[in-house]
Amino acid sequence: MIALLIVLLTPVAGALVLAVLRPLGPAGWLNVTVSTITFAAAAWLTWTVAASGEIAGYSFRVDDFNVYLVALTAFIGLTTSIFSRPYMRHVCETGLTRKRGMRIYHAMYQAFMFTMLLALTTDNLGVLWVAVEGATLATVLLVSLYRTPEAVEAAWKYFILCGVGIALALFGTVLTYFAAQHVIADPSAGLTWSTLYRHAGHLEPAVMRLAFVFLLVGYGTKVGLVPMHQWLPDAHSEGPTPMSAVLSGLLLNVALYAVVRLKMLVDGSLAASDAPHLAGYLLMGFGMVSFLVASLFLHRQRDIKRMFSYSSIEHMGLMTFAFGLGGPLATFGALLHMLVHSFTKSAIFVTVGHATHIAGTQRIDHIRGLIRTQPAVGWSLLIAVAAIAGFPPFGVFTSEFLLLTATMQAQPWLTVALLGGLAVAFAGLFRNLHPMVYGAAPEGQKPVRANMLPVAIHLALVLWLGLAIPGFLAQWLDRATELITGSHLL
Amino acid sequence: MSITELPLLQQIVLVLAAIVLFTSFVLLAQARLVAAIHAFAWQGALVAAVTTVVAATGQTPHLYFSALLTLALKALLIPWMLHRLTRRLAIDRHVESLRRPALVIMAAVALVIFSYWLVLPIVQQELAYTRNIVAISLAVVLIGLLMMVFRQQAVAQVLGFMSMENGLFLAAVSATAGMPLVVELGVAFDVLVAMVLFGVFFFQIRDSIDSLNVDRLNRLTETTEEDVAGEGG
Amino acid sequence: MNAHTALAFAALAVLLALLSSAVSVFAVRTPRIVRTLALPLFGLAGLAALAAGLITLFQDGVSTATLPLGLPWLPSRVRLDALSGLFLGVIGVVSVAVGLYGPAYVRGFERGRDSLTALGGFAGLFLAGMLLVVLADDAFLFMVSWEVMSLSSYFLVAFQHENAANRRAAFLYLLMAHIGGLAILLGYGVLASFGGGFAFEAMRAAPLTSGWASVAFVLAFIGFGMKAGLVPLHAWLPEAHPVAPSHISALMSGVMLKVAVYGFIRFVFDLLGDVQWQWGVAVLVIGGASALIGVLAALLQTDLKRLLAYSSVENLGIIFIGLGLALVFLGTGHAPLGTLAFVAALYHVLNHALFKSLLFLGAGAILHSTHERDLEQMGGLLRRMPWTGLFFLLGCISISALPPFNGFVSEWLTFQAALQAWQLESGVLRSLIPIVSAVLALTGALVAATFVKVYGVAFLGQARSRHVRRARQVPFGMRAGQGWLAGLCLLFGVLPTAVIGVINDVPRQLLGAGLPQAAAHGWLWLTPVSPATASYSAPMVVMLLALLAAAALWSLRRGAVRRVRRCDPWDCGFAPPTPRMQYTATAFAQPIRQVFGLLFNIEESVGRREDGTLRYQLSIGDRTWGLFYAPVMRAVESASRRVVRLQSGNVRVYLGWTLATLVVLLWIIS
Amino acid sequence: MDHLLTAVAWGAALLQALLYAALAPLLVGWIRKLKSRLQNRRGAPVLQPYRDLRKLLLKEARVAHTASPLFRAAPYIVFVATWLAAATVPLVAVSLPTAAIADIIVLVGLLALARFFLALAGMDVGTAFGGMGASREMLVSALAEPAMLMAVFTLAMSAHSTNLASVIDYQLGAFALRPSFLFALGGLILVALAETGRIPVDNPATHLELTMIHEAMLLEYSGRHLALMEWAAQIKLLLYGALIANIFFPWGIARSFAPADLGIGLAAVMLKLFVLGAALALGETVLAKMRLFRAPAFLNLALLLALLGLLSQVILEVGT
Repeated sequence: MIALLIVLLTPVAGALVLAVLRPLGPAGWLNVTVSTITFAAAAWLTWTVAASGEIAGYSFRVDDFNVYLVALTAFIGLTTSIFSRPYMRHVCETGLTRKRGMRIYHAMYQAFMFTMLLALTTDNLGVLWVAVEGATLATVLLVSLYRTPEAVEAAWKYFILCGVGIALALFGTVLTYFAAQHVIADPSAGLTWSTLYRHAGHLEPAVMRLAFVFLLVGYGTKVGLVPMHQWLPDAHSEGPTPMSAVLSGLLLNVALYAVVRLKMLVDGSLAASDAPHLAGYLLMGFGMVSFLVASLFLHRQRDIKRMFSYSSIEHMGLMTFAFGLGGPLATFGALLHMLVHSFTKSAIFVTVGHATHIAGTQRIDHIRGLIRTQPAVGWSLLIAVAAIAGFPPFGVFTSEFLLLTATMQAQPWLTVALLGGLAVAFAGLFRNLHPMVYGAAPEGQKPVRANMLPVAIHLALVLWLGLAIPGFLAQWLDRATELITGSHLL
Repeated sequence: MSITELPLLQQIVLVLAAIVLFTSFVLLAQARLVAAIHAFAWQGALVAAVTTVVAATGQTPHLYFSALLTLALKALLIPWMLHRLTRRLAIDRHVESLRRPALVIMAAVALVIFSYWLVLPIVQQELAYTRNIVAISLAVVLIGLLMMVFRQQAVAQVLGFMSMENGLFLAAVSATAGMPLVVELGVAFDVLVAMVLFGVFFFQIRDSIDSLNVDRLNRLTETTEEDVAGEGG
Repeated sequence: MNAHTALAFAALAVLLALLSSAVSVFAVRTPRIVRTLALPLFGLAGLAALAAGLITLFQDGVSTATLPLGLPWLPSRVRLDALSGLFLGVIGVVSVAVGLYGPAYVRGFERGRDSLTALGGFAGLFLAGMLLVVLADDAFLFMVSWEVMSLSSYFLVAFQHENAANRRAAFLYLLMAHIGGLAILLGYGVLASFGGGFAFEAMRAAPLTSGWASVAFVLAFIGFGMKAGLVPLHAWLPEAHPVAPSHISALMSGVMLKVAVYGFIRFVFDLLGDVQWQWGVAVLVIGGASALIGVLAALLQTDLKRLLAYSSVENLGIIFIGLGLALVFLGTGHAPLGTLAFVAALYHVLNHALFKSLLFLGAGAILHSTHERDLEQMGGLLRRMPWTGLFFLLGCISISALPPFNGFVSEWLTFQAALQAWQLESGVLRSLIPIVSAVLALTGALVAATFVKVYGVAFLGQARSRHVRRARQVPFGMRAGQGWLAGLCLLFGVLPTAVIGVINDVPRQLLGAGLPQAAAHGWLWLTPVSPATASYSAPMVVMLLALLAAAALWSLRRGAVRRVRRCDPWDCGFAPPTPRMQYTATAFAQPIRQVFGLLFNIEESVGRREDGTLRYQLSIGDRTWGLFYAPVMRAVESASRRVVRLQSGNVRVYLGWTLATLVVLLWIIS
Repeated sequence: MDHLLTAVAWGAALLQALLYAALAPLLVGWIRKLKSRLQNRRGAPVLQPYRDLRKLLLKEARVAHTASPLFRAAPYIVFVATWLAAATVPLVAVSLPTAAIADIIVLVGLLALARFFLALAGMDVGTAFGGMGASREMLVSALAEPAMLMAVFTLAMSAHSTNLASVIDYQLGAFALRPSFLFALGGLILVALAETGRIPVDNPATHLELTMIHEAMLLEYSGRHLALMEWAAQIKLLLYGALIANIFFPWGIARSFAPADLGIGLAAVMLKLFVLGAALALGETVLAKMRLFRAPAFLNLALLLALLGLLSQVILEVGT
């Protein structure tokens, strides 16, 4: 419990301090420190949970499923903060933003971390909603940090679309509460997920179906499911790169986490009804559509960060599909994919940040010959993209392998669509990547001071997961799988 | 069931809910911005009223508090902020009439029927009137969304957004006798922050495209080859 | 000397390969290290692999082990049986040659701007990947190492990425490798979902309906065929192989394609189990098409390495003809004949690995000393680089399937297998197979023409350009690498019975029977079916050739006539011939281009340069591109063009989408 | 196998090989003589080829400056390969060890080896004509080889053997009038014409630069090198003659090494070759050489005949 409190309170304190801290240098360091403490606490929390089962109380609930995401979130938050310190200083030097902007940036960074962790650890659907909405509010200012017309536009679209989506999610929550009222005596517990899950069988199917549609559309907007995804590329491409990294690496995961939790409820309530797998089918449909559409989007990209945000949509679609497919194998694969995708994608965004600084632009057709200009950046971009494209020996391949296997057992004919989508996405990524990394360097491109440590760590982890899944992680993911699907894989 | 069998207070709730629905039609059709803001304020007040009535019927005292909260926030604070903004943005004389209003209104009506049709299968409730309230609030939410789709003016879009929130409140209080207090506070806080941020954005948008017409925010797109939108950095 | 020593050697090979790629990291500081340490380690790895393969083949045991890798419920297992052993040997032989050849060759790159780290590092990974593919005993490890192989070879293709051709080739290669890999994965998936598990044992036990078996076969054929460069999936091969550094091209053409063949054999003959003759027909047809189109395309090329790449397509076609025959015979229940065809295919696998690597190394030697890949610029190299010339000649003879060299033996065996078609019941097959063998014959003759052109234009005659005239001998290491392979070519040609005796373990373990009668009449006589049917005694042919030649020399080089006077060429008494008057490679191919033109889209144009001299332009396009590739690309393009309309940029439209989605979903659920 | 490896057998094989070398010029001389007679010329005596060979062998050899070692090695390889190929074709007697060493596919391979070096030698000096000859030779062979193999396969499919001895035994054993053999014979004759450079594909008598194929490759040769090349060509002609004669009309060939049988065999084969030569001479007088690009049509006809032979074997003679 104490660990949990530290995990939650450190970012809050950090946010408050950073909001008032004027000098820039210390702020960056403080940001790193706070993230480090958070990560340490998260590690402690993880250890506690792994040792002595789930922690519950004060409308918080940390079980194997979300503690794994807590650890992931804290870790990505740490590495990204390490990357963002020199990066944002460089941004400041280029004059894209002022001191005040930097204060907002640091404060909001921690605030965002807080909302993420809150959303993950809370047991109350209402608080979950509040936290996710809070995440939107915390990041929307970051998107418009640079004040360029594009940035403002992106922020507005982000704000409006996610606001609406979230509002719909709230309606879904209200409906859930409405259904719960007649099942659960104590109204104050009517939004407590664990209680609801216990009584899921008695929740009225008709209401829960309605509720789930609203929740799916609402949180799905945040996940970036097609056709509610339009905010995502804009926000990713216009915000500062560290923010893109955490958005892609964390926010989408958390939103998907919410969807999965609610799916568990709805499955419980619909189990007896005529369409027991409704939620699963909806998820599969959304996932498949998002996956295919996004992979097609990859072919017509002019902006490097937009391209990778579409690849995020593609992978979220894949995970959504897998969770919808259900079954231990698919769920295990989806959890693993969440992990490796976050690692790889945030590594990619970090590298892309350096690349854009080298070239001075995000336009793909102006970024050339990275390997010549700065081999470290060029090679890591190349390898990271190979990893995200699902090439062994990287972890993404492992998870995609599991997903394909599961699909082949459940819905053989969908496998073809998946493989086609993978091939198309791969072609889209590499046809844009090739001219950027290879070839002669255009004059005027100079190497920048780049901190490739986070990238190295992330890629190393992904490589490790690709070669062999360590036993404890396998056990852990398996417990999470059991939590979600109710059956073991190992 | 016929309305005559209901106790008076619930009849009142139904009446108020009907008027809320009406106000959101007004919001949808209202051309003048300031008038729309007024309509929104009235809607907020009505929701607050519904809350009070429900509080009076049931044994949920904290609803009084949330009624107060709603009144303060939705009927007074936010409209006031919108007023100030419109004045400072010098658009308080702004008039924006819908294209093909008849069609839009028809769509809204269709949405109302649709939402009623949706809640029909809900049978478990001993009192069917809550179900109908849900239908009403669902309709309010959908109409709010519809308004955001059809209004090009940023402030108008915000109004639509807020009226969606009203619909949510209505559902929360009338159908479920209020959410847990933590949640209500959180929601209220979020709405407030959102409103502040909207204010900030109005100015940012005006600075960037010196207009508040959201249709002009179309740089970020993949569609056309020649435009080089989306290259910030 | 039990089975586990073999496995130990294999492990040693993998470790050495990884080590060689690890040490290349230091090449960032000191490029020399690739030459002095990484490539020797590479050669040692090859040696270890060769040892492992030979040990396995000589005492045909099966040994397995489990690695600390893989999925929690599917620990990666490796298995070393005769088939793996054979291919380990193939990989090893060529790697040894590369280890000898590479150091001197990469010296040329040390002054270049491309980092040798990539070259050495990915070469090591490439080798390790291939070794692991051959060793893998479960689909997961197989796929991982398979894709490691593809990915690292892709980086090697993109090594000199400053010229656009390499980039384009690398992209095309990686894309098709990826698609092929997905097809293979799907094929394994079919087996796994029936056999319940991705371990190969489970797959062997999989109770497949014939329909699903055919599905799996088709998937595997597409996947492995794409890697093996079978027509029409060969488009990447002639692009990718030439642009890689030559010792890598040797590995890719000589070994990687064989790994694809290994995958096919493992999948179809081992995992899939009972085969159907219809598959054999498909393989026969595709193999024949590849052989013919490959050799014709090769004949029309003027870029030496590109020509060799196309001839790889042709040779893989021959291998698959053999495999197709094997499938047909096995599918119709003629096990001994199936074994014969199978052995023929394996023999050709060995041979092609040898002579194609040899030829690529030779091309590399030419490139090294003249910086020239274009035949039209070469000429007279035999007198400037005699050793390379000699080894290249041996390679040309071997690949042209001329006795007494190794290429001939495998083609002879294939013919023998085809000629047993009379034993088949179905008349259709009985008439189809001889037609395929006629295609094989035509291919053989065209190959001879191709390599007469190559050798005659490159090594004979007079130099056609100044830098070629300045060519000189390549260092000893490079010559040693070629000599090793050339010697083996001759050896495999002269002692077929011994080689078959070694290969025999593979069919014995895989199909349950070897070729008992092949060497029944002593090592002198190769009698695949029976002495009455056909017999070939390579040693005696060599011996008699040598004897007769000696006799002729002895009888003619005596007395006054021994003297040979040097003089100008006569050339029917025309003006003294200049290098420009020689037949060019294009001119050499012209008659055949006329005859077989319609298989390609050929554009000829004769114009005048500024100075009034005639200029002749010729472009030879591959028809398969327009038939198979362009439509797919167009489809994807137009689909994405349609899809991006979603991102119209108007927020109200986006909200409209949300509303619409919501309404539709609500509609659906109620 | 081993019953073949007796000293007697080897002796017979050696004799036969020498017989090939000895008889080859005679056949050519006979054909030339007959041709000139048919063209109302007196013509050179039948033994003229021997004289030419002797003359060439005694002359000194000239080699161009630009020639490489391969140029001087080629004649020996060509001659030896052709000779060995010939030695594997039963001329007088079957069941010779040489026939077991190499079956008919090896025979084709050896001829291909000879051709390979012939073409290389043509390109070696670096003159225009050499390259031209090599290019055309390879085209012709590329089209002729499959036709030949198809024809051979037709026999092999019926005889269930690619061993010439076994094929001939089979013929002698169970002779029947097979459509497949007729087609194969036609195909093989056309191939033989093309491969030995006779009219209508090539003209051995011409040195008209633009029409020659085989001669173009020999342009730079002189002295003993030229002699070997010419001799090899003559042996090749005899080889094809013997092949056609003994496979399709096997009567009289010796099946044992008894002197009487051998005598009969020799007489028989002489007679057959005599007739074949006459036929060839006649054909060459009435036909004209065709343009190079008509040659493919000619050879495709050969291929077609061989293919028809094969198909009729499959369709009409099932079970044989």
